[in-house]
Amino acid sequence: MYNQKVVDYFMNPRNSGRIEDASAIGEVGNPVCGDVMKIYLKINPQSEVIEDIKFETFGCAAAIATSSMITELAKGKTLANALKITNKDVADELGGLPAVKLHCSLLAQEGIQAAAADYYMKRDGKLPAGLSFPESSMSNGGAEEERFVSEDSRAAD
Amino acid sequence: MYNQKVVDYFMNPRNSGRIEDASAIGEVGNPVCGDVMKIYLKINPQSEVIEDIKFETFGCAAAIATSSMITELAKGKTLANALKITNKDVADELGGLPAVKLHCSLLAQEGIQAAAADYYMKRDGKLPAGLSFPESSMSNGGAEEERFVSEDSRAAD
Amino acid sequence: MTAREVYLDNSATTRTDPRVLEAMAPYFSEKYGNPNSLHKYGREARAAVDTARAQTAALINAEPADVVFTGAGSEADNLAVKGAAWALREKGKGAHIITSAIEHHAALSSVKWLGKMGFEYTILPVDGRGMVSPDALEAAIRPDTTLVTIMFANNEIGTIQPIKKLGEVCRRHGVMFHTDAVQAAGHIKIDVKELPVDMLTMAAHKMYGPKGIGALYVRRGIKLIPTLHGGGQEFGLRSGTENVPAIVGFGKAAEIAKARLDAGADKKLAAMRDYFIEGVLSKIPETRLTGAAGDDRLPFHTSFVVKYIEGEGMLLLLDAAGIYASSGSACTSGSLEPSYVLLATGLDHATAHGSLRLTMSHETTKEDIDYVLEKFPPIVEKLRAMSPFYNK
Amino acid sequence: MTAREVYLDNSATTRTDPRVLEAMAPYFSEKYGNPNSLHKYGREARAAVDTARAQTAALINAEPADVVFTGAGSEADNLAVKGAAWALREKGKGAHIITSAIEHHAALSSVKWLGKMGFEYTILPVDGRGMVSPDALEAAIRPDTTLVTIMFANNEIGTIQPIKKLGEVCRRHGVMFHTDAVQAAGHIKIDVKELPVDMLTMAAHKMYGPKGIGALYVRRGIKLIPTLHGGGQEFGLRSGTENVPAIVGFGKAAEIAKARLDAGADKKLAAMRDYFIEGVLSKIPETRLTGAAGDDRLPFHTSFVVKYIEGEGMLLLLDAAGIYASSGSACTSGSLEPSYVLLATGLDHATAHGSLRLTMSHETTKEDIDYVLEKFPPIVEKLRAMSPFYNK
Ligand SMILES: Cc1ncc(COP(=O)(O)O)c(C=O)c1O
Ligand SMILES: Cc1ncc(COP(=O)(O)O)c(C=O)c1O
Ligand code: FES
Ligand code: FES
Repeated sequence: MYNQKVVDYFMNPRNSGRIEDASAIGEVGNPVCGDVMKIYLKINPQSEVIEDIKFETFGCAAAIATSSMITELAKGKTLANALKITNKDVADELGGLPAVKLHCSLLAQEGIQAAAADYYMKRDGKLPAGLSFPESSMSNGGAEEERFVSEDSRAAD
Repeated sequence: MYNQKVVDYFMNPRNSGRIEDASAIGEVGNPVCGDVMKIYLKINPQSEVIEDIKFETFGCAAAIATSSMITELAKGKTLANALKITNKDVADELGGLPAVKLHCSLLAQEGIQAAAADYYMKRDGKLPAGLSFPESSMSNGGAEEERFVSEDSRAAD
Repeated sequence: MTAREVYLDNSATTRTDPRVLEAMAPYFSEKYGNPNSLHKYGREARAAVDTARAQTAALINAEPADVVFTGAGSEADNLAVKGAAWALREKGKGAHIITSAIEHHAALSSVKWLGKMGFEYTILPVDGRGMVSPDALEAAIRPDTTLVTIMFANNEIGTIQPIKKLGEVCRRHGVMFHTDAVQAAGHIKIDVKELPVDMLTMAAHKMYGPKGIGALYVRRGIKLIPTLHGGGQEFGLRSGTENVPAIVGFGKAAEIAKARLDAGADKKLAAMRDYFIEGVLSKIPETRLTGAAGDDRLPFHTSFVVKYIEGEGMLLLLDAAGIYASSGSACTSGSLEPSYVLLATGLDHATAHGSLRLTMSHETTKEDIDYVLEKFPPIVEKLRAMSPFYNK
Repeated sequence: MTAREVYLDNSATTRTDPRVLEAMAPYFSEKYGNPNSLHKYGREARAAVDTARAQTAALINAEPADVVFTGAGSEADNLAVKGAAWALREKGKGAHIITSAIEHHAALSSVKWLGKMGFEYTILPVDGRGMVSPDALEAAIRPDTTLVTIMFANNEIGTIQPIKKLGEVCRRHGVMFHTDAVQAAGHIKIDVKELPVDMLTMAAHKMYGPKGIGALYVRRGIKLIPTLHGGGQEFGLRSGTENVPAIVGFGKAAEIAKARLDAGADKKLAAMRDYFIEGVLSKIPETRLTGAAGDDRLPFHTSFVVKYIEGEGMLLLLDAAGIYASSGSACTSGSLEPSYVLLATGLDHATAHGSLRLTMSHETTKEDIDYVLEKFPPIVEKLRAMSPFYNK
């Protein structure tokens, strides 16, 4: 169900692991499935460029692939620019995700937001205007009795 | 579903046709399926022996096979003895019939009865004690919603 | 051994086309995965199902996502009729269903079962050719009517209904329309983009595909309540591990059928059918065609009533001659009534008992037909000679 | 290309045994008749179905006339649960059903659907090994309880229920007892003459037979209301043209399974299972077996939870190594919850997400297992290295 690029980013994860002396750490949980992602940032205090970034993810293959992709996209960007990366950007960059797996890419977007929030809180004691700790509001659709159409509806055996 | 003997008695019917100068004719209808059998008897007025017997049947293969069998069984018997032949005798003599086809053999038994009744009515103007025109009371079982078990439940296509 | 074998019971079931079997074969013991598994075996099974769904959909010009595979044509009828009736009643739309007197048991018994569950229904009559009248349908629609189910073509008498007109009546009144196209699909052109039908039933084994697989076309946006609950396969509408080989076979059979239709093979078959009908009627006196003729009849379908005798006897004697036919006089499900379909067309009981159906395939040859035309008349003669009704 | 391919998803579906396929083959394009036809093709199809019914019945020591073929295991569950519930309610016996928390969706969703139709139900909990307690069952039976449905063995965790004891409780209270034996049939000995079960579900594709065919054993005298209405095939309990090749395949698979069981092959497999479990638990720290062990576990079944990581990742990496497994952490029908079965055994969400199921077949070799034991640990290591929960 995953395309080759997703499989590659899952199989050969970019930037997985920790940064021991991270400038900031973001941790987010996916309310849909309970999965968790942690993002570690090493930020240049002058330029606010993300000089190093690593992730740890407890989640599905899509979660790991999108984690790996967002670290690649964010690395070298300023924090401000990294915050502009949406979950859609990540999914697009991976060549698309199955419908039921779109929610997974939210972890990546929110992971950066959470790390940025951690960075500003540590530095300024408050968040800059417009930035907040992410709080997802996605809900899980698909009542069982209804006709359920999806490109990938896995079923029990 | 029919055994070889039934098929033989159907394919090569014994005593089918009419007797133009019959001593008696019996005609019976099967209340279950609407099928009809006619039996022609040539009876020796002294001995009451059935000297010739023929049948005409509008019915299924089992009806034709049982018609053909009862004419064979009855031929040469006295009327009184022929009247002792039951539909079960006929079915047994044929080596058995499928469950749904048991009712067909009733035509044969009742055909003889009807012909005998015709004979006595013509001769005496009344029936001897104990003989009546046959009236079957078989009913068709198997309500559709119920579990229906039969060795041969043919179904629609 | 008989000189020749002529299988003329294609309305009952068809021979699986060897190309279909070949397409299915790898999915038993090589690519045997469950399409719901994530691994390689599962993915190749899923891909096969996707391809087959597209092929099956293409036969009726539908979108793949609008085709649901079921375990039989009967099951698709049950799902359509019960699934829509329950769903529409739940929405408060009403609980009145309309059907016809000559539906297959799968639809008719579903409607009658719903009758026990508090639904009401109307059974429309048919004329002597087995046709449902669009006007009669219109007159039967009530404010609480939610669903109409009328078959595309009849299995016993081959009559093709005026589906477009019937569907238009339903559209006009905002009533859902299901048609059982088990006998029609693959044999005549069907285009759900042109026809006003909401649901349409097919079965692979009536079109040179395997047994045990049906399909229901469900127009986008229609919600059904499943009749088979479980793991949620087939868009949640038909649970149970997908029957991958059979689905693949359906797809292949649909592909072949479409190519045949595009090549006009149905026209050729219809010409042979008319030659056959003509031959039977001219060689056997006091015999008539049941159902409609010409374009209103399935191209592979012939059916007759032969007066003074019964179907079973004809079947057995034909069988002995290597000719394999069927009869509406046979008991259906242990009942001994003659076919309700024939009775609905106005035949009396005795005449209906003399019914015979001879349904061709694309493998039937003119030599086969001529063989039947040679063997059949003396068989009728033999049986008539035993009949108390026949005036020799 | 991978060095080796090891299919370990036999709880999802099995490879059709080539002998089974060979038995089925003639019924597609040679002996393709409809068993309800009177002619030669019909008769040979009927004879084949009769033989297969006898073979299938023999596997569980039942009478042939007590086995009904359906289009899937799921369908047999639906027929048993809904068919009995409706029939018993119609007779005024009550409308309360008891089931367990770890049933397959086919049974569980059927029960829940009946809940919407005015029935009441109780869902029994299970212990840490996935066992239903006969005492808890007895306590849950009410005067209006008509039906209990509890599976023979679980698909996700391999636990075999104390069916005899559960059945005895039902007998004592005059309650009908259905068991879903889809995972058990053909793999462990089942004798319906000894077991107090009234209905029992099987599916061919879980025992080296074809997909798309299930069977329901129904003890003599039990009346069910059919869930699929139509032509009245299968004793009126499952309408639809019989899937002759699949039925023949079921019969052959049952015959082979019976011979294997008689030869004690299940014992051999159980020994390999224990070697496998032992290997996984010793090579991968912080991993546990889910479900029961020893004689209370299906002989071909292993299942684990691996802490700190999720199932899907393991599946994909195993897949890349040619090892085909499954996971209860996968979404079932689009839901993203971890398996309700694992949660019912008391696992927390995060741990349940780390589930992996490796189910063997009779073709699995010790070399296959050793290959898995070599490849699996580094895969876990790799994923754990990415986990925020794992303490390196
Ligand atoms: C018109 C029609 N509808 C439905 C069916 C049911 O199909 P199946 O027997 O494959 O379930 C048939 C044939 O049996 C049919 O002829
Ligand atoms: C325990 C159990 N019951 C029922 C089923 C349903 O069988 P099927 O998918 O063949 O309908 C399965 C497998 O899918 C199962 O494992
Ligand atoms: S399912 Fe949880 S992140 Fe993908
Ligand atoms: S069915 Fe009428 S006599 Fe046999």
